[in-house]
Amino acid sequence: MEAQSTPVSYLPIIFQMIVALGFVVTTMIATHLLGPKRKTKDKLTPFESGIEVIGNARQPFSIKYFLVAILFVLFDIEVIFMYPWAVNFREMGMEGLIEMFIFMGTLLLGFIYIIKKKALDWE
Amino acid sequence: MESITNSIQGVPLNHYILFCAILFSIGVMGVLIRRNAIVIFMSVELMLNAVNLLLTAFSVHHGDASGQVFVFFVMALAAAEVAVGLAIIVMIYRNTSSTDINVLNRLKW
Amino acid sequence: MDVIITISLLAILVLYLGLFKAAKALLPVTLVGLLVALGLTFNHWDLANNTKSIFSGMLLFNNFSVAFSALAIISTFLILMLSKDYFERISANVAEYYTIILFALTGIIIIASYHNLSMLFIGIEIMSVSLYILTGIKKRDYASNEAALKYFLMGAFSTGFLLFGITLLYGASGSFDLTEIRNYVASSEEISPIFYAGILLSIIGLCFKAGAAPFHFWTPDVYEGAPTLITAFMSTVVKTAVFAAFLRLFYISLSSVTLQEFWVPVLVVLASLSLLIGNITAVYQQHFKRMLAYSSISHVGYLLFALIALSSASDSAVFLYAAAYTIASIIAFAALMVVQKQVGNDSFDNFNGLGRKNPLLALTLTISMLSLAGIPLTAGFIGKFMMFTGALSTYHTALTVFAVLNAIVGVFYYLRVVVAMYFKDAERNELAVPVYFKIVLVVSTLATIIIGVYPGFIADLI
Amino acid sequence: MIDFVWLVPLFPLIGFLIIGLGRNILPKAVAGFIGSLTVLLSFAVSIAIFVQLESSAVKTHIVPLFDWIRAGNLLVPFSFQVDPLSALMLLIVTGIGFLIHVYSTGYMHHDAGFSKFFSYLNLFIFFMLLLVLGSNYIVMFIGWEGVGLCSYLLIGFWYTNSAYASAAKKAFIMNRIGDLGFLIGVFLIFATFGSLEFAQVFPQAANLAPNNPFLILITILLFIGATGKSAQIPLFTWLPDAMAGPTPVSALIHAATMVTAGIYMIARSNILFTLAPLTLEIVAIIGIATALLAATIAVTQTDIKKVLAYSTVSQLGYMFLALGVGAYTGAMFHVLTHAFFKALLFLGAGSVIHAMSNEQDMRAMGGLKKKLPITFITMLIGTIAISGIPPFSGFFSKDEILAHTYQHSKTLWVLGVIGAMFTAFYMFRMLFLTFYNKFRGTHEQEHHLHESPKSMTIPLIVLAALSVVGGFIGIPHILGGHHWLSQFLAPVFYQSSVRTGALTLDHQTEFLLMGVSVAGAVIAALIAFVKYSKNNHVPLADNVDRGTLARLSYHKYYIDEIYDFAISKPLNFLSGFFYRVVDKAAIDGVVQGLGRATTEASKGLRLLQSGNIGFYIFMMVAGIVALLLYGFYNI
Repeated sequence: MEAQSTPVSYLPIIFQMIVALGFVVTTMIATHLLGPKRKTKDKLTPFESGIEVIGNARQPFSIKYFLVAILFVLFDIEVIFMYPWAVNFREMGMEGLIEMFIFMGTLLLGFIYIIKKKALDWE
Repeated sequence: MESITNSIQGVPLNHYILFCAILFSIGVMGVLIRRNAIVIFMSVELMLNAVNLLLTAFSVHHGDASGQVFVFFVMALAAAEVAVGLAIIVMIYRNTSSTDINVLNRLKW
Repeated sequence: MDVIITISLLAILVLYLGLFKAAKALLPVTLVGLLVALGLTFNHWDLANNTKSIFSGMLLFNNFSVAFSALAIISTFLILMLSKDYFERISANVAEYYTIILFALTGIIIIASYHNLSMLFIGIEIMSVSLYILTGIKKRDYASNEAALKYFLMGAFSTGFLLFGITLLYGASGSFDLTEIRNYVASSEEISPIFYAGILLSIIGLCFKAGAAPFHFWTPDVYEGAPTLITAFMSTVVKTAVFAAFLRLFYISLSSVTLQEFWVPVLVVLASLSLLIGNITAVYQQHFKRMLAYSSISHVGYLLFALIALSSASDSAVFLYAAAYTIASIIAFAALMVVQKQVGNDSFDNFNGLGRKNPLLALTLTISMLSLAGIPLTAGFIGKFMMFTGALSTYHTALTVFAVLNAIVGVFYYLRVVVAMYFKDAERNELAVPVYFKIVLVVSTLATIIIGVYPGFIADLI
Repeated sequence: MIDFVWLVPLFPLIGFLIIGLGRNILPKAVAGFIGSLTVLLSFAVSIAIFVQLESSAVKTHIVPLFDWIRAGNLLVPFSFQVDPLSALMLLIVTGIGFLIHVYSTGYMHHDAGFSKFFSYLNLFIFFMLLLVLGSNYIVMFIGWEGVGLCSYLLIGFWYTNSAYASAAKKAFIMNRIGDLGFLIGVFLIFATFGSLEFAQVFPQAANLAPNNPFLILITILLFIGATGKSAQIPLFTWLPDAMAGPTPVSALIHAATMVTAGIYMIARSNILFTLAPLTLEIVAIIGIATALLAATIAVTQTDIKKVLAYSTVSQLGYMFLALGVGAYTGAMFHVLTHAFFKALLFLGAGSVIHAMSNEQDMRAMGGLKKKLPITFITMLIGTIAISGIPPFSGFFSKDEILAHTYQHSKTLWVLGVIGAMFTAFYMFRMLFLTFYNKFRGTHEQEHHLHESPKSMTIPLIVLAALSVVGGFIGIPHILGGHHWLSQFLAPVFYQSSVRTGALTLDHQTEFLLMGVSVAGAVIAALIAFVKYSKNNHVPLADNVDRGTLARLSYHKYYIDEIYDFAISKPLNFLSGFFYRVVDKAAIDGVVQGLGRATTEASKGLRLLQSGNIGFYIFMMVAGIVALLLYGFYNI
């Protein structure tokens, strides 16, 4: 049942790698080339009365970013469950629709909870 | 398109298994060697992704969609784990200003 | 299925009660909800035991599931009785704690009734993720932090193995369904090596969750660091559930003779290691809680006996043992909470003279220790007895002898606290035991003795 | 009445619950009354059962209560078996138990833990009754464990004294070692016969050929269990230490009832042992060795209770000897008579200790004959009985054992007679040291001397009467008796007696044997009389070197000269050697060494738990790799 394995079989993988790596490399080179470059000394010094930068850029950032990011991931990932449902939407019919509403309703309950807990309030 | 799908099915299953096992082992090694909790956690995610890939491969091999649906579950639960895990790591960081796992060894014996 | 839905809805209800500041109602609503769920569980009781699977074969709520779900719900009920005023001392987010416990319970009921490996994974993850949170709820407490991180990192790590195992089982058999997997084993002439690897990796994953040696390293630290109430939950309900899962997978899918020849030796090694490490290490402990943690490892060893001697009697053996262990542990943890709260430290010396000042507490704790040690006329004896006879009927004589030796070591450290309570005097004040605690103590003690004297009514349940 | 046999253990259980729950409320008198009454009721029921059984044609009745454990092919009912053996034990346990309860109301009267004591005592009776009534090994095991637990609680009753508490622990640990053997034996019985019911195991066993390896293994394991509970070599050292408990406890648990559980168990399983002659041989050798070892130790002890304790160990050794030579009836006979006179002696000793304001050292006693007349007379009876002088009860039982031993092996018989002589010697030594000559205690003690209250003396008198007449139920044929006991117990031992055959000694030999053992006992008693009464010899203080002093007495008494040279000196040496080296160093050393090894292992093993997550994960991965390798090696 298994087809004969030939080097050609791996071609798609190579394609995918070329595309993935190529995209990254191309965009990086492109931005580098396309962006205007005016290197003067003044550009690199702090602006006007700005203070000298101390330390590096990896400073602790507000926990709010973390919270929002995590919440985003959580709700975002739930969307994958809609793919199989969407594919089978026709076969599942009305029942499937109701079930999806229940699913979304549960998510909504979670969302309401988050809002009530003021997790998304920026200040 | 058709020929690409056909030719990719020409890759024997063993290669997938081997590849995923190697990927999984890389994750295990990462967990073993690293001391930063976040990096360890990333290695665990690598292990999970190796499994996801294998599941998909099996799913295609058996012509059975349930393997791929399982992948969705794994991803969703991994996301939940990420949320909780990062929260725990943040909590630790606030108390000890470190994410080094070796700092935490007060509970022992 | 209605049980699972009821408990998850109950969890959401409690969550929203917390949002609307109904702090007083949280515990009563949770308890009442659990009782409703318990009633619904028994509704699934089927004398003929020919239950059909639900959710397109995802779950199978048969008598086995009913028994284990009921045990989980009852123990959660008892543990939550101890939670009055407990969470309030930790932080204001009380509702969330109840919610998460209920979510964990949902996961547990799923793994007591799964019929598809994907459900096993989902149930275990729901349970574990909830527990990671619960372990760390004391945000300022260093020990709680450390326990949470240890549990989380190692738990996530072991999840990877469980998942890999499930994947390999799927890859070999082409299905996640337990019956399908059994059919695969029965029909194929030569079982694929990846199937064997899958079995091993699943064993590893489940043994981690149960805390069997050598995957036990998280247990003592996490049990010690976690808030005591959560430790009680983890070491009783969770452990029971994992064993239900274990038994289900092995009994339905992997019980063919050729497969048993493969995995029984592995489990024999794990069981002996667990017995040895758990019992020996517990001897030296000076703190009650940590002693219980180590002893829980040894109990995993005894529970593994039921798998080693897999037969139709295994489920009632595991159930009896788990019930005995759970109830006795609840008493122990309740006593521990009283002592910890009022003395601040749980070293054995702090139990000195308790027999004189708190006779009820001391008596119930004594009976619980006797039960854990497996002294006759308590539930623990019946559990051990069934495990040992099972192992002997499959000719694991050496293992049984080893286990009985270990049981003797167990008597030694379990009686330490009894000796401290009755045979050592100390100037101490009477500890205040709240009414809720008294109810739990008395009910659990009665249950221990009733099961010990007349185990039939519970052993015949499955 | 037999169908109501469950009443027998029920009464003490009720007593335990009432006294236990109300121990802070009930006045002492009420607690004592309830405790004694419940046992009396059990005794009454036991008598009724006994009478009914005696007249009934069917000798074995099984009274099921409920199905206890059911799992797969295993069914363990919670049921009682009433047959001559258990009926006899019922009478001993409840009868002597009742007397000791009554005695305790007097003895423990001043103790703060009076009610607690009675609740434990009742609980003990309950478990002991379970032990003898159980119709399968599991119910027996429950009783077995339960009496061990009560013994532990009662030895450590005065737990404020740390030596007493550690004595309790020692007893518990040694018992557990024995229990381990017993439990594994029981499991093996299940594995071999598929059942644990006596009524199903024994007929199956009777069909097996002798020397079946499984049977030998099972019987050896059971015997290990018996050595723990009945204080035989190598697990006997807990019993002398167990004297830390109150004296009634020593009388009830450590003389009359619990320590005979091992003998009961072997007698119950007699068919298994009969078919394993190798084990029987071991039992006999261990029995006689224990009897001699304990007897030689008893000779130099100065604590009155220690003498009795070693004497108990020694007498238990005789019972095992009887079992070992196949004289099951003889063993049970000795259990019965020993229960009478040893309980009597312990209670008498308790009465002395009571009068002496808790002094137990015989060197501080002497001359108590006048002050404690009832105690003296009863103890005298007990001493004569245990020494085997006719027509007191000990004579008949000991004689039966020795006769069977003679038939089995002449060497064992010689050793047995020597042991009997020792017994007579140290018992009379104790009697003379305590009751004869002048009082050696302090003035204050002398002032306090008084005969014990009625509640204590009446049990003494009853037991003394039983010690006198108790032997008449087993008068051998050559003395014109019918040996009623042997006929009564015959159904229980039927399968064994078919195989071993009856006593085949001719009358002349039998008379000769009797004569030799009686003469030996009388001579030993006389030596004791001369040494301790006539010549007023008092054992020396602990810190004096015995060897040189023995030489001093060489010039004073001619009889003592020979005695000291031939017997006493080697004896002192042997006794000291056994006590110090065998008892204290070797056996205690091993027991404590095992405990210490476990603790050390624990200390080392816990270091694995380093607290470091990296290490944990490493160990886990190592475990996983090892497991994978092992798993695939297994395919």
